[in-house]
Amino acid sequence: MTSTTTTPESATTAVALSGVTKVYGRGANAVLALDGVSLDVAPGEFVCLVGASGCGKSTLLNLVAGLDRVSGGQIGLAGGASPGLMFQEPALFPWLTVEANVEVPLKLRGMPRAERRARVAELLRTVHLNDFGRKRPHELSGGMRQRVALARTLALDTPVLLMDEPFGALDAMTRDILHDELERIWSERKLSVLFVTHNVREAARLADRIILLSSRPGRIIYSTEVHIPRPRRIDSPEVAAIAADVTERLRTEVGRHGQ
Amino acid sequence: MTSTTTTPESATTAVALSGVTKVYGRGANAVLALDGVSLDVAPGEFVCLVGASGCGKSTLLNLVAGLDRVSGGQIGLAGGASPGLMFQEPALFPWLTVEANVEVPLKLRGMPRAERRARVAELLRTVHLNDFGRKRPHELSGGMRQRVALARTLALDTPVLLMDEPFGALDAMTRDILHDELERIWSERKLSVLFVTHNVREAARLADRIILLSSRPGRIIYSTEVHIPRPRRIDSPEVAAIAADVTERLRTEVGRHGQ
Amino acid sequence: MASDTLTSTARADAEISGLDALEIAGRDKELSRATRIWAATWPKLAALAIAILAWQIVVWSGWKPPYSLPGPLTVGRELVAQAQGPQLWEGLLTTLRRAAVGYVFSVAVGLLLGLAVARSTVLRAAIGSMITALQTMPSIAWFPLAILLFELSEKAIFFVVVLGAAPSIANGVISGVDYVPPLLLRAGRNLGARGINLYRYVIAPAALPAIVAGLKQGWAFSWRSLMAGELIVVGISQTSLGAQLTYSRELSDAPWLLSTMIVILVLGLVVDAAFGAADKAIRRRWGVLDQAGQ
Amino acid sequence: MASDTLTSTARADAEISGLDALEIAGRDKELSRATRIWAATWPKLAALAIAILAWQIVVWSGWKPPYSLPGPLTVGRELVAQAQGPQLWEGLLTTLRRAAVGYVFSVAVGLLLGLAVARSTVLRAAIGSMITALQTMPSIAWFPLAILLFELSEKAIFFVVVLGAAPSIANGVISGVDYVPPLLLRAGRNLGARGINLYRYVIAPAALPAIVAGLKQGWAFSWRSLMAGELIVVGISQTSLGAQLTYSRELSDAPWLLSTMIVILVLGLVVDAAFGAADKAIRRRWGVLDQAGQ
Amino acid sequence: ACGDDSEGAGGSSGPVTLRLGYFPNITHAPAVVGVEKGIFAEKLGANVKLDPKTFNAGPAAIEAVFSGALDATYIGPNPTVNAFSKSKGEAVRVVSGAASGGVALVVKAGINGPQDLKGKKVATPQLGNTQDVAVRYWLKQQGLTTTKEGGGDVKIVPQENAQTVETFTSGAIDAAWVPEPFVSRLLNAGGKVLVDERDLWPDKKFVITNLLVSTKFLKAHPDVVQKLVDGQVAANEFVNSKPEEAQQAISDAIGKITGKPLDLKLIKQAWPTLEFTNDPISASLKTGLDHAVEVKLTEPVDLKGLYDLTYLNKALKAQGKPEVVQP
Ligand SMILES: Nc1ncnc2c1ncn2[C@@H]1O[C@H](COP(=O)(O)OP(=O)(O)OP(=O)(O)O)[C@@H](O)[C@H]1O
Ligand SMILES: Nc1ncnc2c1ncn2[C@@H]1O[C@H](COP(=O)(O)OP(=O)(O)OP(=O)(O)O)[C@@H](O)[C@H]1O
Ligand SMILES: [Mg+2]
Ligand SMILES: [Mg+2]
Repeated sequence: MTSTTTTPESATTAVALSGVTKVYGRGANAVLALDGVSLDVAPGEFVCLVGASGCGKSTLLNLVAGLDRVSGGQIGLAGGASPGLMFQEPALFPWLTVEANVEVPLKLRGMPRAERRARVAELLRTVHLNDFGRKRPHELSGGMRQRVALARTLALDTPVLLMDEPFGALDAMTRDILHDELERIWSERKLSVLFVTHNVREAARLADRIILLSSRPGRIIYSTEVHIPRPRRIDSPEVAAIAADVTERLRTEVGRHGQ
Repeated sequence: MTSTTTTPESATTAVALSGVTKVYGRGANAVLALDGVSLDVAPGEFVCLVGASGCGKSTLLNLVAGLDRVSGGQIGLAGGASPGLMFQEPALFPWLTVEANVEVPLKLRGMPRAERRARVAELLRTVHLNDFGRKRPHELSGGMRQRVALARTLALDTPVLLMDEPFGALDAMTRDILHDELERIWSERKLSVLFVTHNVREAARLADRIILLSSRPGRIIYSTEVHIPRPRRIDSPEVAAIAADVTERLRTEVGRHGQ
Repeated sequence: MASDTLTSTARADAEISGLDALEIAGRDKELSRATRIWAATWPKLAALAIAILAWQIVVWSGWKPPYSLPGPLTVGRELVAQAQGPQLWEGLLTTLRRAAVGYVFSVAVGLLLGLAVARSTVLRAAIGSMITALQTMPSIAWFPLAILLFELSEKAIFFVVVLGAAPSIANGVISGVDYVPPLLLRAGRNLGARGINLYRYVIAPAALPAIVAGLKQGWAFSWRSLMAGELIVVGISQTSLGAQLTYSRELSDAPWLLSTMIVILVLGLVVDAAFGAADKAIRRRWGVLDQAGQ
Repeated sequence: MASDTLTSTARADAEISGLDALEIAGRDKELSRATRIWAATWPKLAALAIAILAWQIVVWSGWKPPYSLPGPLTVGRELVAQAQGPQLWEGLLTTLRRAAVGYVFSVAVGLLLGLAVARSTVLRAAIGSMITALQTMPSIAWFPLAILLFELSEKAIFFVVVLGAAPSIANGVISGVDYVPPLLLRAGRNLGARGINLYRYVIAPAALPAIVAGLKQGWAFSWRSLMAGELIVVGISQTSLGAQLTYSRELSDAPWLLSTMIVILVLGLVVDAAFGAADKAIRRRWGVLDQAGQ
Repeated sequence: ACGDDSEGAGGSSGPVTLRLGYFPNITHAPAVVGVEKGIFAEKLGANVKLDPKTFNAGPAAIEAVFSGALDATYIGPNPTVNAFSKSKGEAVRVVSGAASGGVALVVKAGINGPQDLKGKKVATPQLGNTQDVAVRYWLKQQGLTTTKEGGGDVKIVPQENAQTVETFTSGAIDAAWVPEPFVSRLLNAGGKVLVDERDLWPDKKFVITNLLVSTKFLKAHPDVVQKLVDGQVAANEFVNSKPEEAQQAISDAIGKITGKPLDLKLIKQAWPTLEFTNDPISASLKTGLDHAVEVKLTEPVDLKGLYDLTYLNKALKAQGKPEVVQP
């Protein structure tokens, strides 16, 4: 029950977590989802979070996004703006068309109509859904919904982006293309990204730094910087090497838990 | 608007699709999701379906499961029992605990209480969620929900299993473990499996046969048998070779569509 | 094995009835417009025919004397006679005007009250349970207060109508807001919707089905309250449906009473059609109506 | 930048009010039981105090003569006097018994009707819209029919109550069934739930929130119909709350009327508490109540 | 246990149930007293079971008679005429009177004559009912116009009696032409009597309550009807000879039904304005109807056959009392 959001230590930190703890439930049923997680994301840094299923990655993103209260520790955000979060589920509004879904954050920012239209069209082009603007979420396939959610999150235009398995439902090709798009946007807009993924190669492909979370309680057990020069290719040997390293660590960790 | 379910040509076919076509919507908005798909799954065969996002894989599974009507063509199922389908979304019942969710198909089969309990416990152990039986779906992480859905589908005990990206939200380690479990159950129970995935390596790891679907309209463009002896390992060079081949074909296909 | 399969197919087809049929309603789409209209109309006509026939048979059986239970023909003639005179139409007009005004007030009050209670924990604890309690208070209990406050004006009627209908609408709103999926709330907040915007962009549309259900119940409450409330000021200068309903009863004029009831039922059907259309539009948007795809 | 952040934090905290506060209600869990009870109670007490005070002030102002608008003290004394005699309790008992029986009937009829209409396309087309129309029919219109069918027995009262409440409950069921998420329906069917089992395992629980909302509205309708219906025949030596309400009004006994209204309101509060508890249990199960964790 | 399932016009064999309706109201004093004091039960004898039902207003009682749920009821002149005319003279017969008088025009202070009513609002219990007709006819005689819609020199505002007290005290109406006990109640609320309706009638008599039986029951069980009328005569005897006891009985009966005894003071106050007579005063009913036709509130109604006073006259004769004229 300590305070939540404070100023990060310095202007060189976009997101600062110090000793963040999160407990769900009470008493005998309490689940310690996160235990003393400290982590700084520098402005413009791309951080990937990897960890076993149920280790607290989504919880962490929710806390940073301010959608949940920490049970202990502090989270600091630079610049005032709250970060944009792409949820693990698409979380689209079923009563709106694809276009309208993507338009919501723009409307909420008070962007004029004409500009909004252009931006929506551009975003839908980015996720390769330009033909589907008039459809409703229930008329889309799983991967299409995920891409709409991506477009909607990108429409937020926040300096900090939190992404929870954004490409989990996509085939390898589409994913590759979106990796390129995301990397382009990230470098153009100088975003700070906190990116959850199960695909270790994807992490190696995108990240400046990969962070490994342990399971119940979630703790940072490993952190490595990725120094492969960009542009990278997901099937390059350097990426594979990093991926192999992280996979090995992950295997040890999961093995330790007897899974 | 032709007939739907008929007898497969011979007893050596568990699932038989012939010229299956599916159109969503009407008039100008009509989407041709599947166009003349013919496919036989032999009893005990493990078939993996791969294809770009939105190419009609989920549609196909829904048709085989009898949850939608075909617009043309025929689907035949051997043995009378309708196949078990694991949906792309977890589709858990939010009002039931994890245990109760898994118990539903057993109850519907009229299994006695004691036996049911034992079976539920066993299934939850299979998906490594034995400690979470009393939780409700909203208290689980995304990957955990997916595993509950898997357990629930396995509880169905049908000879034909349809799985729509069952491991999409799982980390590599948990996924590996579940690959082993699934393979064990498949060979023990002599299941016929139609398995949708985006992970080509996963397909090569599991499949007897990999089938590639093109996008809009969905058509079978490539089919290859995987002759690697089991048990296989996902990081084995043979699996990687098959995966590379399929990826290449997929890339051509997706490229052809300008994505 | 072949026969096995065939059996299963037959079973599956037999099972595709009722709700299941609804679910695969996609194939209806191919049917022509005329066919669909006919499909929606014949059951209504059949129901009407059956109802009238049953009624006529009971009358023919001589179970009750005709002055107690007049036949469809008598009532029909009465209805025609009524329809030719000005009284029915004047009354109808007055009542409809009052219903419209009263309902609009009720909706405004109900929506605001519902939102306020749903939004504020303190308000909910304070007056939340009062809403249902108010709903159960019969209209006549409010008459003295209405007269005290508004004397014999139409305002007194509206007062009774609003007290009758607003709680029901508020309850719809509260129940709708309570069941907004948390994930959508979070999504909305993360997209920058706060305060009123969260309501506008997320909560209101997500709660819409329940709100429409509440509005429908509220209409029934407001109409019933109106029928009672119209007796507060009878004939000050005009007749009304509520007065006609009571008078026909007081005059023991069964054909008149029944024809007035028919008028009320017809109005109810018209209003239901409006609500039905709204509901259908929402369901189509949400993808729960046409459950064929997905 | 530091100040920027602080500003944002302050804003965020200010915004965490109302529904947002509800959403992060998780922290309430750490509060003690006593604190939570107090938090739920004080707003009610405050609301009550404010209401009584306002009432007393209006009375003191001399706006209306005391026989027209008695003060809280007079009404309180009346209530105490009533509570000491047997009549109030006898009437209450009679009415509650009738309410219970009538409501149970209404629920049975309403659920069956709702399910039938929701399930069958033909039935829906035939009588679906009739349900709302029936709902709008005032109770008094049914009195002649009730007497015709059941003479002057309690059955006539139940008839009026059921006709008042069942449509509302049926509407709740229909609206609930209509909005069952298609994905869950499909999941249920794939798991082997057909026909009645699909209702038992999927549709009924999924529609539960809407059904409970309908049951709540139905209670209000049944109670109001009962208050009116109890006048069809007033037992020769048996009093009822409905009779007391009407007679207190006919006798222009304002303190009595008000004390009867208070009794009705208190009953309404009790019933609402029951519904509230049911609703809260459902919301907790569904994970929409404790929206802290998602 | 219905009276109508045993056929035969002669006498009744076997036990018969008589379902008798009345209002717990001062104008129904003979009925209340007759039931409360066991007078009906005594006269009906062991072979007839009395099943009393109370009503709050006329329509339900008539509906019950029409549907065969009630065999006889005490009721006002208005529902009587309605029941007779709507059933084309089939359903009901008046077999006795019960009460007369008890109606007055109560006005606010400051209104001292008919002319003062100009532009004022006058309440009546129901459009076209006895009191409504009376006030319109009276105003017409005073040279004041009224309309059905509430226009004219004097605005007639039909409303429930219960509401009249509310509207009178709140000042929404200026006068009311109502029956007891509302007259007394309005007087207690600061009104005064401008017209006592008795003064407008010959012999100061006009019907306010009479006893109605269903024709079917009358045909099936004339002997029971005779006993009922005997009871009515005896009840009136009791009411007139022991007013104190009758008043107490009414107060208690109302208390049992409504949960609160009626204020004895109010009953005593209203008592002198009423006369409990067995004469149904058929002439007043007829005249009232003529007036209604004259003020264009109803079409003429043929009342021939409404009264069947043979039973009453038999009862009166047996007691040595003067008989009433059969109209
Ligand atoms: N209910 C529906 N109404 C209209 N169109 C639909 C509907 N469901 C699916 N479609 C369309 O059918 C096509 C195939 O969808 P489907 O869900 O089968 O794709 P998929 O192969 O499963 O894709 P993914 O890998 O993204 O899940 C898509 O273009 C989609 O837009
Ligand atoms: N609302 C909640 N109530 C109770 N426990 C919860 C809640 N949400 C999450 N948890 C628990 O917290 C832990 C971490 O969950 P979280 O969703 O953060 O996992 P994750 O790392 O995102 O997993 P995945 O990769 O499967 O999505 C899990 O053990 C889960 O059961
Ligand atoms: Mg997660
Ligand atoms: Mg899919």
